Amino acid sequence: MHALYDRLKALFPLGELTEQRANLAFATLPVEYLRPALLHLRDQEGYTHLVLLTAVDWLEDGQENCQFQLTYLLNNRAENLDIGLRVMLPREGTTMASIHDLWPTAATYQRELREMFGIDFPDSPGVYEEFILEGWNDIPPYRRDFDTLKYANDSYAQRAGRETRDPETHMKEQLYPGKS
Amino acid sequence: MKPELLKRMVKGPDGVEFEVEPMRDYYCDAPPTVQHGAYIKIVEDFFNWARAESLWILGFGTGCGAIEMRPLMTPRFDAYRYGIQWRPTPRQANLLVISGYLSTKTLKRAIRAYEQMQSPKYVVGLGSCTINGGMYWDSYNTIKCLDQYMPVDLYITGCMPRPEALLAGFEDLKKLIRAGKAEGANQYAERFDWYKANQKQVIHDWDMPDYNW
Amino acid sequence: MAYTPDRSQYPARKADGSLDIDLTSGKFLKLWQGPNHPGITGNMSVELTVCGDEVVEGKVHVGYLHRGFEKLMERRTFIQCFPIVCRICVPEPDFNEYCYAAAVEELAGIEAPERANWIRALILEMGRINSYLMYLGGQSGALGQGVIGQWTTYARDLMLDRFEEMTGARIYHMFIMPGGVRDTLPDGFEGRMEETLKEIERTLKDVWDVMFCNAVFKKRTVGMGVIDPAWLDAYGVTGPSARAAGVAKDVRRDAPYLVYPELDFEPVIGHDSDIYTRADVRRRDLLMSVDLIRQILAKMPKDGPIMAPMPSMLHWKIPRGETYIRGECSRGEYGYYLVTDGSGYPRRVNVRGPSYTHAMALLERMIVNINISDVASLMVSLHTYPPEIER
Amino acid sequence: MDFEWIKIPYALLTLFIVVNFGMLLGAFIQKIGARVGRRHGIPIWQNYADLIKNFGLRTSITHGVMFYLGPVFRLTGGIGLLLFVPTIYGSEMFSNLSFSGDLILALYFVFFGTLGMALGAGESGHPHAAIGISRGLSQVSMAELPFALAVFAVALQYQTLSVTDIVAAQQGGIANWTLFTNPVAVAAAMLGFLGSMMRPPFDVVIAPQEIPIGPPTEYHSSYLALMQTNRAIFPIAKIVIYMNLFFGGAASWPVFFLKVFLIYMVSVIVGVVFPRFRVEQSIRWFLVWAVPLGVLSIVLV
Repeated sequence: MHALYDRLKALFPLGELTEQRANLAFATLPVEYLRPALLHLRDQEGYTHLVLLTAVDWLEDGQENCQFQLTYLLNNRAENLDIGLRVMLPREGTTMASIHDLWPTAATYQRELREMFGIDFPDSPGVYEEFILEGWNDIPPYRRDFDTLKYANDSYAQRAGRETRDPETHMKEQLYPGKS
Repeated sequence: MKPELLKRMVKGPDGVEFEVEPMRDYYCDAPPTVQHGAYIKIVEDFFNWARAESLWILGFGTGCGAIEMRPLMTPRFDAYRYGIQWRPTPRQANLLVISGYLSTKTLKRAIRAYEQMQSPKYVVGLGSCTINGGMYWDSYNTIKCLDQYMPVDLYITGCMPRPEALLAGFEDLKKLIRAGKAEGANQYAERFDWYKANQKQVIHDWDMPDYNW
Repeated sequence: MAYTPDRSQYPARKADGSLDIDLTSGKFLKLWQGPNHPGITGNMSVELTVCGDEVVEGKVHVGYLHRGFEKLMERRTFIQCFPIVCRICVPEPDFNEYCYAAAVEELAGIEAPERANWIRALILEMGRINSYLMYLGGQSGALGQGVIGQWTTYARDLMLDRFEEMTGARIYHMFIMPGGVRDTLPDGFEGRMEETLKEIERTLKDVWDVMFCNAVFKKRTVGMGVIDPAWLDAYGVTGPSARAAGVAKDVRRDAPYLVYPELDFEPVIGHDSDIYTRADVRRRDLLMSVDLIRQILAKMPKDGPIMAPMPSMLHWKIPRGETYIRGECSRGEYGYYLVTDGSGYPRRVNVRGPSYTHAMALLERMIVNINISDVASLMVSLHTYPPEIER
Repeated sequence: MDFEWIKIPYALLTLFIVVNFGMLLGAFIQKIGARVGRRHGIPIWQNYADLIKNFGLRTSITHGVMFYLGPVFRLTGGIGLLLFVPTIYGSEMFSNLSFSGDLILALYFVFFGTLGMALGAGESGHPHAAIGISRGLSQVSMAELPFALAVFAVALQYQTLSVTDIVAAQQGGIANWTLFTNPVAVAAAMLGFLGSMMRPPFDVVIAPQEIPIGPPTEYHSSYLALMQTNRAIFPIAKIVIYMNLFFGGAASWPVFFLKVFLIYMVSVIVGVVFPRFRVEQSIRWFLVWAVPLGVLSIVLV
């Protein structure tokens, strides 16, 4: 993994390598170097399999870090190595270059990201069609500031009689009754 | 609105120009009406017996409960013995089994399928997620109470209900039908405005694709 | 001398490359298959534009089963997530439990005891058999041969009995917990399992005679729906579909997990990459799973702990990190991408189901130029389960 | 020959027997199919319950006049076929309205129902129905071809167009049956029979996994009940023709029941284990296997 990192580091301004397992590592990359890095990995290093493309919302991380993280996870099957390239994007008005010409299947992921996170991929085919939701009228639901419970309570009629207990107090009452 | 949904003039293959208005639902202008049974009680009882003995389920697996429908129709449980059969089109089916949670997208199709079925028709809700949301009580995309949107004759609890529970549930439904108590279609017609208001509150996009049925 | 349609010229293409389809011309017909359609695998729909009997364009619509799991898990503690993950994929739920448990264990630095790993591998192989049996019934059912579905569902019911005595549930087992498994095997389980496996082998022999040797079945499937090996990486094809194209992609061999390094098996591969080969690869894979279960039961340690010591579930916080866990489920590579932020709740969970790539981009690509009659069979042969596309 | 009014109640009696036999036989056949799948299958009276239920539905939607006439035509085809063919040979009561040229009429009636369905299903406006009916017409035409050829061979062989005379010529021992006197024609006709029974491998017309369920997609309530009645009559009526032409007819009801059941079983045994052909595959199959046999049978005569 380190050998690959050193080779990549010579070409691209890669951030620090997070080694999760012997065969899985993550590294952050500036947005403009993503496409050449993916191409390099795919064509030169044998990382031909796009495992997944997804986003993480770091809303609570303070003002300067409040951004989206896009993860492009690539797999080299012959050597059993995975590398995840992370790209940080601002949360508002985000657009991102599409990679559907490298992996056609990425178009599906990008459709989902646009719908669920509001990250726009302007060149991706069919990206503006509704994918999973239909007639959605709120902020994209996978964003951290979307409150699903509040939305559910506002939109749907709940049947009376459902109780929600806090696990901790409930366990305390069950195990040590009488002691608060 | 998508351009193909706007009202416009089109030229047919035979050269005749005509106006189409896709957002208007051509087959659903009239609300359902209350349908009375036969005047003679014994005839109605006889029909009810036949209805109970011949439950045609619409083959619409709306949720995870659909996976237990297959064992239900195969050697171990063999629901055919009780006159329960699949029907692939809503026109011929008279029992809609809502097999689990309904996302709003599916709810729209399920309502359409329900309205296409012929009266008398029955609805069975499978699983706790149709009753009160079950596991998905805080989900933003599934409805919590099925009976707000269509008249439910019977709920079968469980997550997911076992085939034995389904068989028992269908037997109970048969009893209801034989007693003449399963009048969901009439209930739907009587409270049509209430049901429609509930549905409209949940489904924001009523643009239905040009469905085959 | 088969008729091969040439749709390269017709319908004409517009300047931007999309097809020039004028529905009012009367030459094309829009046909919706699903969600209320027996030929669709689960609750999804395919919008077909047909010209005559041939499909010129197909669009897959999903989202009918969306429950927002990835959002729901963000507001549940790590242990509260455990009972809901299995509901993501209905026919083979155990993979969700395993991937989630393994991801949490890795980030929390817990190691599951060895015996738990053996039991996990056993459950995963049992689930794989269930899923394949269901597939065989579906594949023949899509071609109108309903009787195979009856036989295989009967065999699947027997396997569900084994699940039931082991975990107490038929479909959603909730057995593989973070840290280990919930319980040991019941007494006499090996013997009953052996009977079930024998019955499954008998069923498969019948299936071979009636389905795979059937002239009509061959006629409908041989040479149909070929996945070009060049598409494998582009469309992220994994699992039996890739193996039928001659590439031995099998996570159990490529990136061994659980106890697979200690088991003796070779990935099953085929060469023709058509529907028949995909069905045959799955049938042989099923037989291999039967063999693997026998090996697991023979080599399994008979005693030892099944749960690692765990912190208090109520205050369980996992340090910041991210990981990806993959496994070979019956459809291909199944994986969980888990991100934690040091709190008691997952920051982000992403489920990578194999159907996600198979049923969307690949199916839309393959569905063009085939006969309406073959749409159902093609879709089943990709072995797609909609719930894992939209979660 | 004078027309006798008593023939009408007799014919209705035949119809009544055949409807009930068809309903029970249909359920019984389904039970046999279920046994292959290791099930018990539907109760034997299930078809009656379905029929009554469909008549008892309270609402129905019509799509136009032809939509209504479709099932009526189909039922007419079934009943007409039955009534113009002698059901029981030698019985005054159950020879029905047969006359000297009835073979041609019977051939026409076999096709009549499908044509009626084509009109009705076309009116329903459902694309699945339209696709199904175009498949149905092409396949039935192809299945009809070997049957028609075989019928001509038989007609040439016996030098008559009257079903009654053909049956009469086959009496007096099993060796006199067309099955043994002209086996090629029978083979061609039986292949055509497989094609017209709407069972696998030739059931692409109603294939539920592709075009659920083809022509009857939009039919419901009483319309469907009419079609169900026809489904009870029509196969029996068709088998009666086959029985009369090729298998020596039936001289009494028990023989009739037995022979109809056995001929029906031919299509069931083939159907229960086969998947279905695509429509162009089945047409090619008929052209390659059945039609040459039919031609050969005419040449041999």
